[in-house]
Amino acid sequence: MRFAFTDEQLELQRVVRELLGRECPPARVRAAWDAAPDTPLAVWPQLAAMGVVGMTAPERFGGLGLDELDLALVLEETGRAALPEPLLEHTAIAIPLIAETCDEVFCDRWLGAAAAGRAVITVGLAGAPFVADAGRAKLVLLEHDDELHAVEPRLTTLTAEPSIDGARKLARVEWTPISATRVATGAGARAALDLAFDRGAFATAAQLIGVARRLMDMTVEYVKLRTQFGRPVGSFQAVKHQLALAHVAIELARPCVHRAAYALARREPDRAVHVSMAKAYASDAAAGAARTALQCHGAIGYSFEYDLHLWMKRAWVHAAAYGDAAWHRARIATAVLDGEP
Amino acid sequence: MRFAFTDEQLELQRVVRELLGRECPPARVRAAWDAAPDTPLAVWPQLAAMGVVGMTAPERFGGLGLDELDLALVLEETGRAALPEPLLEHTAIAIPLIAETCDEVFCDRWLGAAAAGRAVITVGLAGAPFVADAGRAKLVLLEHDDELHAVEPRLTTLTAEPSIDGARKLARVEWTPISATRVATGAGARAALDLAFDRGAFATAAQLIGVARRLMDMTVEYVKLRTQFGRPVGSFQAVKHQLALAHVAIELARPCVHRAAYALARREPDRAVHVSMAKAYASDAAAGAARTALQCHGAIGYSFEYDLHLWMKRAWVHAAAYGDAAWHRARIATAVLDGEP
Amino acid sequence: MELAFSAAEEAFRAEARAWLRANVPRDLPPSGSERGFAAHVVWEQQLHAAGWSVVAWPRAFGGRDASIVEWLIFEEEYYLAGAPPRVTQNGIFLLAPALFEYGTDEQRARILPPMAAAEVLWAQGWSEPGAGSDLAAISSTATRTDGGWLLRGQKTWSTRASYCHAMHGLFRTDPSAPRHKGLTYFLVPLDGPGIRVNGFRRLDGDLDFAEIFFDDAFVSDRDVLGPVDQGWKVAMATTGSERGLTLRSPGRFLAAAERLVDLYRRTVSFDSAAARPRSGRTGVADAYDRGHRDAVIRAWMDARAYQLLTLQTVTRLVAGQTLGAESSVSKLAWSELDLRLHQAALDLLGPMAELGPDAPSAVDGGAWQKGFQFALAGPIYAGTNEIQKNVVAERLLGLPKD
Amino acid sequence: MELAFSAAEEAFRAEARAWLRANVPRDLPPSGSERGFAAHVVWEQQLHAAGWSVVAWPRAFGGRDASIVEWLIFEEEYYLAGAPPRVTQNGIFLLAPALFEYGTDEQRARILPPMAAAEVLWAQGWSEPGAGSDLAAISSTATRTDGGWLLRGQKTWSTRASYCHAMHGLFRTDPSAPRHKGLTYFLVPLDGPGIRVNGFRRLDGDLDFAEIFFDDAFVSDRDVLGPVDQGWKVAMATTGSERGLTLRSPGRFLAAAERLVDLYRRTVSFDSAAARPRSGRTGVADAYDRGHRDAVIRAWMDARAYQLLTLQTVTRLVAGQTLGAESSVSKLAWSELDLRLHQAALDLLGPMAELGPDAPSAVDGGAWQKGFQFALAGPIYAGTNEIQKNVVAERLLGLPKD
Repeated sequence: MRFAFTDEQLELQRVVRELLGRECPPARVRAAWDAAPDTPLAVWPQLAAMGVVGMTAPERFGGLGLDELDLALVLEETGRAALPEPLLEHTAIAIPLIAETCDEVFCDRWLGAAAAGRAVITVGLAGAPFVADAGRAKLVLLEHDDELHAVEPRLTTLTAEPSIDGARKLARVEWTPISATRVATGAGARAALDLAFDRGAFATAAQLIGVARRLMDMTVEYVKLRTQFGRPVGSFQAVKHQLALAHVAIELARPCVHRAAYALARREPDRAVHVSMAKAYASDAAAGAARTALQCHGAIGYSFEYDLHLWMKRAWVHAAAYGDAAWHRARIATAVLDGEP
Repeated sequence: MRFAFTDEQLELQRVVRELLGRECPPARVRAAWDAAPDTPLAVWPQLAAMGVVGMTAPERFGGLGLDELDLALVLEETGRAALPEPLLEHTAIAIPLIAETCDEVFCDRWLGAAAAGRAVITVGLAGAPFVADAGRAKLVLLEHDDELHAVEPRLTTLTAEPSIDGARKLARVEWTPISATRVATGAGARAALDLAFDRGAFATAAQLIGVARRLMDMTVEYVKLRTQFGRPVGSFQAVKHQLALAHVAIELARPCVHRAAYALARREPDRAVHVSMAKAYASDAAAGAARTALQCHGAIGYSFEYDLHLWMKRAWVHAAAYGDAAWHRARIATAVLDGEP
Repeated sequence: MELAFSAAEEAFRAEARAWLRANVPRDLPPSGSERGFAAHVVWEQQLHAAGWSVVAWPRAFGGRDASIVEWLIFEEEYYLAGAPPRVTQNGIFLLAPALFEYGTDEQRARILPPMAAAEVLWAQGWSEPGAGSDLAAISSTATRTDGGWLLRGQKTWSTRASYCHAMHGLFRTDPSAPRHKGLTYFLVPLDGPGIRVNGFRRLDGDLDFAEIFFDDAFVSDRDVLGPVDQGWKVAMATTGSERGLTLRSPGRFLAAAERLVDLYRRTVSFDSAAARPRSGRTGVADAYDRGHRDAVIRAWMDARAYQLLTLQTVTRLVAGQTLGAESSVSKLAWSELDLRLHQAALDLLGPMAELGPDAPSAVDGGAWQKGFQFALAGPIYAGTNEIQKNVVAERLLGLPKD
Repeated sequence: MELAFSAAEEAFRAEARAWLRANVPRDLPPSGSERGFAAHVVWEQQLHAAGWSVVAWPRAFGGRDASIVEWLIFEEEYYLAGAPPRVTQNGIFLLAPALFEYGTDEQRARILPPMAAAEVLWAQGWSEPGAGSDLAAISSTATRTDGGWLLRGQKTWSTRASYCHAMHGLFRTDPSAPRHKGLTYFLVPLDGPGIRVNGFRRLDGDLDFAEIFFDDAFVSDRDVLGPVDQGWKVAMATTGSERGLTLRSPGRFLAAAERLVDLYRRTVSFDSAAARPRSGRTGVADAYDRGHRDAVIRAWMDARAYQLLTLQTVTRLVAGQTLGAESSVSKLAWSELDLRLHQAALDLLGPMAELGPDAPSAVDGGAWQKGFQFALAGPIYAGTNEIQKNVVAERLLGLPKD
């Protein structure tokens, strides 16, 4: 029993954190808010060069053949940086979904370009009404009646659906499923799509941990400096206790996310329960951290010019994406209370 | 629009409060814990002499012909005193149930004795597995298949079922419904029993307000006196804010209880929603006050010798009686969300 | 106890309802832009022309002498008709009560009618970069000069000040006095020399805040409200009002709760397949919906309970009592319920909740998300909820000061 | 990362499970009475005889040199088998860690074996009437005398002290030193002259607390633990342990969560008609049950999440790191989850919840109500949760002291 990451995994986290600290400051996130949905990605080429974009691709396609345990801390860092680029859909979901589901011809055509970061691939699973970053994708993986379709942009009509998180470029995708777009069917497709959903929920949870920690860091710094009534507001018990509870929630959520990474990497049969634990706790911890962060900041946190809202809005939208906390609790209840596997 | 009690109602409250302050100190409540279930009631004769025990009975039976608006503040005071006597079942439920449902012969036989306090009458409605104070009752009103039965002790077998609130003498009542015990049937009985349940829920809510306020009073006094770290613990924000929130919850619950009293007294068609509002908020406010009171007291509140637990346990058992907060919210949801009357 | 309204009150309600249902504009743009604000001003001028702008004021100032109960009725009908929050509120709800209590006859006659008519728009100028929760830390100053005062310093978080003509707020007139002393309440035109108003955006992107810089801006003696150096007392008349009854009638929350119930009915019936995550089992969706159900009914109940609390308070006010620290109970209640109510709506909307107002698929034009972000300000402004809890603990429960 | 247990660990689990399932007594009375306590001591002596009393201790003292992971496994199996909380815990979990760190070889050899064997029972003596959260306010004194010390003063809230042979606790040896200095840690036999132990009842009526009065009670020099005037440091070794990992392994909560799931399954199937309030509509009962469902699954999840937090901590400890203020995170987590878990059970039981252990109809012998009342102590003892939040804020987040 050793519930910790390897030195290699921690080193990769460190390197990614350094890169994002340098290349993805808040100004970059704000620039993404103002950019059109098809603007080329800014940090992406460097993440690709580092191997991160293709890390989940098999090595024969130029990837690193890594799994969710290797991804977990990387995703936490992208959350911490509020990275406005589709690592979640592309690296955490699409690449493994293609590698495990599609035929050799298809993999040959797409995985090398995806691993190298040349072709962005995004995903629209059933239940998600909009697709993130469809406007800059070379390929959109879409679920339809338990089938997996891979659709090129020329076969889709996109309607922008602006999110309150301006860095998140959502679109409604209209398309017609045809045999040429169908890449997987039957029980295999169904299982692969279930796994893709769980990967999405896990990856979102991992990012939420980073988002929540950044919200806490910003707030702790602020309340140490801000004085009222002649003392730092961080010295008031009312502020301390709110922040302490938010911290406890994050500390409890984080091991759940790591446990979900393990369950996915090891293909454990009760994977869904572990993923739902991760998403439920991470969603609540991040939404709670957002509420606490704003309340402890007071008015300044409520201004658009101050950076806090960039992370608050990311916390809100990701808390709702891939199933919110209540949905995941209901899924666990079905498994545990009704005794179904 | 005048949402306030009359001077007469406030005066009755004052008089009852005075009586209970004198005759029902914590030592009296503790004595009731130690007493057998058939011990004669101690404060009852004085409450009867004052007219309180019979206040809901028609005047021709020696009562005062008063309604729930007159009862509300009296019940709050019995909660404040943790009165260990069955005013709730006897005065708030049984007397009006008999007066409105039973024939003249039956009323003649029982209501005068009940109003004078000579015969205690208690109630067991469907859904309540145990009956309070059956051991000292001369008559038990029991619900069976939408019928109302009035059963004398000789026709029942009682098994004591001790509650954690030792002043509450619960019993399982075994009996056989026979035509001689049946006092009401049909739609009239059904409506009367529904009303009886709502009266029970309202009366419990009203008592809970008094229980919650007493818990707050004891706690506020304690945290003003108790010092730690060289200052009163009541000067710490963590203590202040817990108590402030408990106070807000009580302040919101109290008008709901008064609104329910009005709905019952005026026989409003949406009575059930108002009663459920009262019971839901009062249950949560009292349970919350109990939690806050104990936490702000620290260890001393956890000791049996200190009086706090007498009120905490009353708060817990009454929060669960006649439908807990979640059950009443679900009833309101059925009425409001599903559009049923 | 009598909870029915009088025939006169019911007639008042019927008249208000009829007028509002016929006249409340549909699809007003948000007020946080030059264009949007102008449209809101037009609406409030129309409201005034019909006599509904300040119903509880004397007729002489543009009101209709309505009782406080009638005012509550008006507020209920106003929001039930779907009318928007008042852009004049920092004048009519904040400054006006202080004017009624501390103003001179000349000030009332000069200031109130154009305020009621939405011809002169008023912003509030209290907070400063260093004075938020700790309002008494105000450091902007007013120095005596011929016939008036010269203002120096900075105000911030002044809602709508970019679009307003005047500001009311506190300045330090006696720097040697203790913190709460030596402050004076001024009524300041915003178009004079030495004043710069710099708008900035709030959380939802609307340009709704401003900071205001004073560089020897002149304000005349006739625009001092109340006694010099007694501004704190004047301000407390305003906060008693801001935090309490006048600004936060239950009407807005009752209306929002009804819309939430409507949203619940729409979402449980409409495309639950499209707007919910995948599930192989019906049981999941079912249990999930039940959770929503409880959150929705809690919000509905909270709005009703807050209404009852307010009606009891109003009864006391009508009987001649005054509103004291109880207003902090109200503030804690409405600010928390508003947030829970909007959170329940967002939870119902699931993945649709994140859409902004410009998204073609946004449910109800994105109003729930906007309402949620607005509600988040509730526990912060008008005295943070931490301050309010201190007030409840110290002034209502009698706990010792920190 | 490797979450599977080794073959040796699995073998350890199998052995522990087999022995516990065969030997855990059914229907032990509550330990809060003379008779009940004696029965618990017999059980723990049996546990010791089989080598399961203190698995993580060296064999020389009665343990089996188990690793910390094996200790966690043992705790899981112990509670899953339905075994009761340890009446020896204030010795084996609180005093022993301090003895291992600060004791002399002589003290360890003399004290640990009979402690492990449940032959000498230890109570804790920290709190005083004036020293609760503010533990450094201790005013009981120890004064130098020939070969030892004379104790004067009063301790209180000493759990099980009425039934114990000895007490460990802090006394002031240098009244002139600052608050945290000048305290010394003593090991005190409770049967000597000058000591009076006065038992009193806790919330649930069990006689489980005691106050202890010292009137020039003698304690010998060999019963001083750690250096004179350095008792605070010794005590912190104990609290790090009391508040953290050793006392609160996840085993108890995991077992309680499984029992809660079982209770849920029993209550949704069994006599829902009898144990629920009247309702004319199925919809009400249905929505109500769904609310229970969410509370039950939250409790189950909380226990699992706490287990994961603990496993990460254990991995760090095995890697040689020490447990610092993180133990306050654990304490906040387990104390709150224990309370929510038992509240969920009482909500499931509805009107059956209030039955005491003597009621013939009490579900599971009234264990849920008793567990709830026990859980209420969690946020109070071993450092109130208010103190723990201060620790998290100040020592983990770096916020300034009050």
